[in-house]
Amino acid sequence: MSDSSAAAAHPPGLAHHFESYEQQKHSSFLGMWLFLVQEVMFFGGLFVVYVTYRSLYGDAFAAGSRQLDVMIGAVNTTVLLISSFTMVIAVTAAKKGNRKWIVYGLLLTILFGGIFLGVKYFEYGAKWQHHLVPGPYFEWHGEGVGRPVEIFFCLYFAMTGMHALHMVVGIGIMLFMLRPAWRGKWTPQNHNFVEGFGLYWHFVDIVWIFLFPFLYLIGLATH
Amino acid sequence: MSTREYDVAPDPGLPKSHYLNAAHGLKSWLLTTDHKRIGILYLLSITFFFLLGGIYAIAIRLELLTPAGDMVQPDTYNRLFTMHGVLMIFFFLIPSIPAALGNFVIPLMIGAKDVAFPKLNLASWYMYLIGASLTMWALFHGGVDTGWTFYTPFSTTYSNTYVAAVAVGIFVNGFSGIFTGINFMVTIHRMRAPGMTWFRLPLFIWAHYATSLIMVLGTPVLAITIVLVALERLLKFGFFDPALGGDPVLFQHLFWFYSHPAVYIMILPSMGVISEIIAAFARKPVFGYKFVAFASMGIAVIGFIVWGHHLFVSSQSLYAGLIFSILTMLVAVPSAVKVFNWMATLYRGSIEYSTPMFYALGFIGLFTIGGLTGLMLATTGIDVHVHDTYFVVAHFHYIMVGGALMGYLGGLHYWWPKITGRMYPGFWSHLSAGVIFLGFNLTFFPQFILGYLGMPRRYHAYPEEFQVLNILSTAGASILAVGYVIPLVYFIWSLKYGEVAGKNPWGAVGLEWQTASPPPEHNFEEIPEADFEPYEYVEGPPSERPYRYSRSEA
Amino acid sequence: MSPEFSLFPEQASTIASKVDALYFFALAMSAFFSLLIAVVIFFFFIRFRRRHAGEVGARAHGSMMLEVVWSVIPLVITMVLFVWGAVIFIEMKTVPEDATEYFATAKQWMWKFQHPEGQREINTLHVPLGETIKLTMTSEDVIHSFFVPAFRVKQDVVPGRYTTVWFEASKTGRYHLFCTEYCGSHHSRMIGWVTVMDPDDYQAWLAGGAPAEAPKDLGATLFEQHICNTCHLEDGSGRGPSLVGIYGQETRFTDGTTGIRDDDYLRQSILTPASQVVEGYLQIMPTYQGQLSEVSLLQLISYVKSLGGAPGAETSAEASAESTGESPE
Amino acid sequence: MSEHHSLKPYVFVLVGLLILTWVTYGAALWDFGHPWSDLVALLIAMTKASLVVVFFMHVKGATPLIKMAAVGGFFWLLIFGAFVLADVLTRPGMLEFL
Ligand code: HEA
Ligand code: HEA
Ligand code: HEC
Ligand code: CUA
Ligand SMILES: [Cu+2]
Repeated sequence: MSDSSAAAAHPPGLAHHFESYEQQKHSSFLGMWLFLVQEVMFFGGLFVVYVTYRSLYGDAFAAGSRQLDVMIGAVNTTVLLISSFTMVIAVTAAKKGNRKWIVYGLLLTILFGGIFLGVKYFEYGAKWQHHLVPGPYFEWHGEGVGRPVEIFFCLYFAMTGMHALHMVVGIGIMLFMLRPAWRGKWTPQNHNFVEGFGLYWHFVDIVWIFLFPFLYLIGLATH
Repeated sequence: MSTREYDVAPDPGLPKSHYLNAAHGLKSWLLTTDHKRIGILYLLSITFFFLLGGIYAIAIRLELLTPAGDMVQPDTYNRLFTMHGVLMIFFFLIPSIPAALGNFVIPLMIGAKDVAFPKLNLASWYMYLIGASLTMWALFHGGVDTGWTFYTPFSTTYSNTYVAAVAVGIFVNGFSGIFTGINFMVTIHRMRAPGMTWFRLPLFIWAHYATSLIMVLGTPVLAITIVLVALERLLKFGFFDPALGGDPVLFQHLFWFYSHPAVYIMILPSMGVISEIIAAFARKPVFGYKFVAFASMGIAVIGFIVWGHHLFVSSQSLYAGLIFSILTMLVAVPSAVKVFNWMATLYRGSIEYSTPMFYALGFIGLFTIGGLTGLMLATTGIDVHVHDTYFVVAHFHYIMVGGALMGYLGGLHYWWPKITGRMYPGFWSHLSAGVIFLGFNLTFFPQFILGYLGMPRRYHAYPEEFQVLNILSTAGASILAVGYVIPLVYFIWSLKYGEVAGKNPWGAVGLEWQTASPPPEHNFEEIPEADFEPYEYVEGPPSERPYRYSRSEA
Repeated sequence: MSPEFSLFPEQASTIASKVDALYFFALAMSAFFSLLIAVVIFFFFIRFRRRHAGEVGARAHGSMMLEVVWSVIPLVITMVLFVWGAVIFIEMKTVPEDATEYFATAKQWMWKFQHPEGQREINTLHVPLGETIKLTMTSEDVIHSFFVPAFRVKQDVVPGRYTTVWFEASKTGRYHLFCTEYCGSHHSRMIGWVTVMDPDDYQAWLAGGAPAEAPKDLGATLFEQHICNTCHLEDGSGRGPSLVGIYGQETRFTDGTTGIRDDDYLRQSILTPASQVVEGYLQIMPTYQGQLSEVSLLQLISYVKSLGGAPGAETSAEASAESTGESPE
Repeated sequence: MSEHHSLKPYVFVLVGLLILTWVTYGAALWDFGHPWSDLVALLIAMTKASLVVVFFMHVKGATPLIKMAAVGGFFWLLIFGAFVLADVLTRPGMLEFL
């Protein structure tokens, strides 16, 4: 984040156009939060589509939902929540300037994120085998008609896919963070990047907190 | 005629070192993080797309000269108006004022060295470029024929043009807007110079704050909607095609949730420009400053909950139609507040006849007509008849060309001396403003009549009884084209031959006028302090006018 | 044949003059404000031009009173527009009970109409003067829009659902019919005519056409062909519910929700029966998706409607029932 | 932002989140009827999300501006959804679902 040209008069880690660490910190947090607001609306579009079709095709969505394995979903939710916690470890360590624990925190988060994605990978594979991937391969033999159930799976893949994509990006960024973290780039004065990234990771977690009941649980009570 | 008689102490020449000559070479431009240079990059890009979109418009008008569809094939015509709309909206008007002029002057106006995230700013231009390239790629392969609104299931199932490529192009370009919006909001919150309180901000800044809000809250919805369209098109995911179980009207909700607020992305910055120009050339604080400022915010907020007025006849429920109608009406109030406050600002002003001022007056008149006809469209009982006719086409060109584009040109003429350090010729600029005004009205006024007569839009051929009015419209468009070419020429001319402008050729109040023209690389020699109220014009001969706020000049 | 150049569209329906009255009001209001603003600006522009170089404007910062005035006036005017517009809009969207039902299916790039008496037409529609006509419309492909400028009515025609539009022609003549929702290559050729005839001429025209069966009778045939009658017995003793008298009535589904049996519901019941299963029945009805054309569907539905139901529902059935001597209900 | 960097409060939050995950699972087994089951699930999800936002994302103790941003996004989404549903649920034959 340093700008070489104007760095002369400026303390390290403070970009040339900022007057103080304080200003830089507030700016980067506000920027990050606005980015997350943007993300809320982005996923929000999907949620609105979901809510619309859920109100149009209630039974079919329940039927589609029953095709998902609730246990896997619940375990994965747990894994993801734990990864949020390990992210907190990294951020707290960054505040203290404890570079060892920043790295451990990140590694743990990568680990749990990876487990989550691994499980998702097998879930997707199973859907493929059962012909539940929308499109020409889709086949529906359960109760209800195929079309609305297919829409459920369209949404299932769009929503979880978009979520997984965000996790892949997040894990990628964390891998890049390991080296600077180990080298002690982030200090108690300046660790905006770690904290900002933490916000991102927690946001991705929040998305899943909604996806889990919407996709996995809605069919449990009926039948 | 020189309009600058009061500029008593003309600078001997351009400042020795400024942002344009601070570094040289193509790389220094392509990798710049200087908001002023990025503004220039945007300026060049949007000008290109405006001309391209304009050429499409000319082709449309030529085809419509005769009732028979005799100039181009129907499919070609459909691509013409689609590409015209897509280029003009997404690649010209939405980025026009914010990304080009806003980028340049916002940090100057609030006394900052740069925007909060300079690299993000550059990234936004590259996003724009990538998006534009994808669209151009589709264009070279024949373009798209869905209309700029991409209604499903036509766009997802029936069109056999490069819908997905343009969709991805608009998707990527959307992030350019989001980045700009985030950048502006943080900049305005966090980068203000000492003393620059919220109610000392120029109204241009307020307008951009409101605009950025829309960009951040609205654009992502368009992005995800486009992803769904692409998924449906490429993988047969049935989100919107009824044959796949989807709901086509849902697409319209999602699309207009962004695209209606987007029209305020186009007009609010223009309104900001108008406030600046009117204050500067009437030498008077903007009347009802706070009301004008809050009107911007009001328009942005209310503007988000009126999108259903595009769906009155779409089979949206009657109940929803009525809700959207009444909410749409409410937007008229803050808009009216602005117009009336501008008029009150002129009252007892000291009005200078200058090119930016002519554009500003043109804006007020044409925006009013566009806005009032917008109200007719918002009136459900009338909209049923005129929906998707030329009445709508006339409405939005009045606002977008007569309003937003005039505001953009006004702003360009207003800040051109700041951007380049040079003036443009007075005579030619007055002339072109007049030609544009006349040509514009001749082009689009007949379309109101056509629309009420019932001529549907997006028609390649039309019944004969509509021809007379169409001829008028085409004639107007050719005058309009001439009007747009004139500034193109004299702006380029002025880069080399224009009179040196000096710091503050208009004698305007505002931090951006307190630094050299063109400004130095880091905007100000020393951090300015804003210890003055907005638009504080003080009596006195210009040479000894006590600009209390300008430390360096005092 | 082609109408003369004019600046104002003909009024040929009962609603047209109401729309025009509102339009003129809005127009006058707009013209007033546009002119007012233009004149005032011009006046200020001349009156307050700069007299000498150092001059500045008066230091007026605002006036609460003025702000209130020029907020309230537009608010009031727009509310008048809203209410007046809404009254007309609601009238346009509420089909009168005595309307005769015609059918329209749109496809790229043509209009297909069917009269209650069975006549079919393409791109032209003949209607009798003074009768309230309800068009039930659907599309076979993309969205189209039914627009007759002289009637001031317009309604999108959406695939996968039924939309309706109604009008009562008030003047005989031939009026343009346009498709106003962009629908692909020949959108601009998807135009036709609505011919309004004196009722007597209309009868003569009907008689002159090829004898045709009414949609509901065609529907009755389809009902047998597609073995609907094996499950849906009139007395309700079959595996499916009786369809007699159900139209427009409320029903409960197995998931506890309820719904009104309107056209869209019937269509959904036939195409995707499992999406809403009627309480007390098993989900055994097969889907007819892909087996019935939009036209056949309309006929089946009009047959089901002819079996009676909520008041106002079977109007078209009643009208035609008289001629066949069959009594609804 | 609070200056004592103890992990203890975060452990409590994590435990709370995990408990709520299984609570929502349990609640889903129970049929509250339409649309209540959905609303219960939504309510629990919102509680969980708030926990994450308030504690993990440090909105507790953040500037008012950040608080507004945090709430604003979700609020705007709510408006979006509400107005789309204003159409979908009031189409003929739909109101009965309410
Ligand atoms: C910059 C762009 C822009 C702006 C600012 C607006 C502003 C408005 N628009 Fe427009 N509109 C478009 C661009 C824009 N529009 C486009 C592109 C389309 C077509 C899209 C497509 O289908 O392709 C469209 C379509 C459109 C429709 C749908 C028409 C249809 O398809 O059937 C409607 C309907 O309500 C509408 C209404 C309005 C209203 C009420 C405003 C209001 O904001 C206007 C408010 C302003 C004023 C009211 C004037 C100022 C007030 C006074 C001078 C005071 C006097 C006032 C009173 C006494 C009331 N617009
Ligand atoms: C910012 C937005 C914007 C702008 C500026 C314009 C500008 C113009 N528009 Fe556009 N228009 C739209 C946005 C815009 N339009 C949209 C959104 C649609 C709807 C699309 C859809 O239905 O999907 C539309 C549709 C539309 C139609 C309706 C088509 C149809 O429905 O069938 C028409 C018809 O007259 C039209 C005309 C014009 C004209 C004459 C101009 C003129 O103002 C243009 C003037 C500019 C020029 C003439 C360029 C001048 C320069 C040159 C000529 C350069 C010469 C070249 C070189 C030297 C290389 N437009
Ligand atoms: C195999 C038996 C079977 C056949 C064949 C069948 N149906 Fe049905 N139908 C049912 C059953 C059972 C129900 C109630 C459960 C449900 O709603 O799915 C039903 C429900 C309906 C309903 C909704 C009734 C209500 O009370 O709301 C309609 C309308 C309908 N069918 C029309 C038809 C038509 C038209 C056909 C032929 C094209 C047809 N059905 C063929 C068994 C059948
Ligand atoms: Cu059919 Cu346009
Ligand atoms: Cu709009």
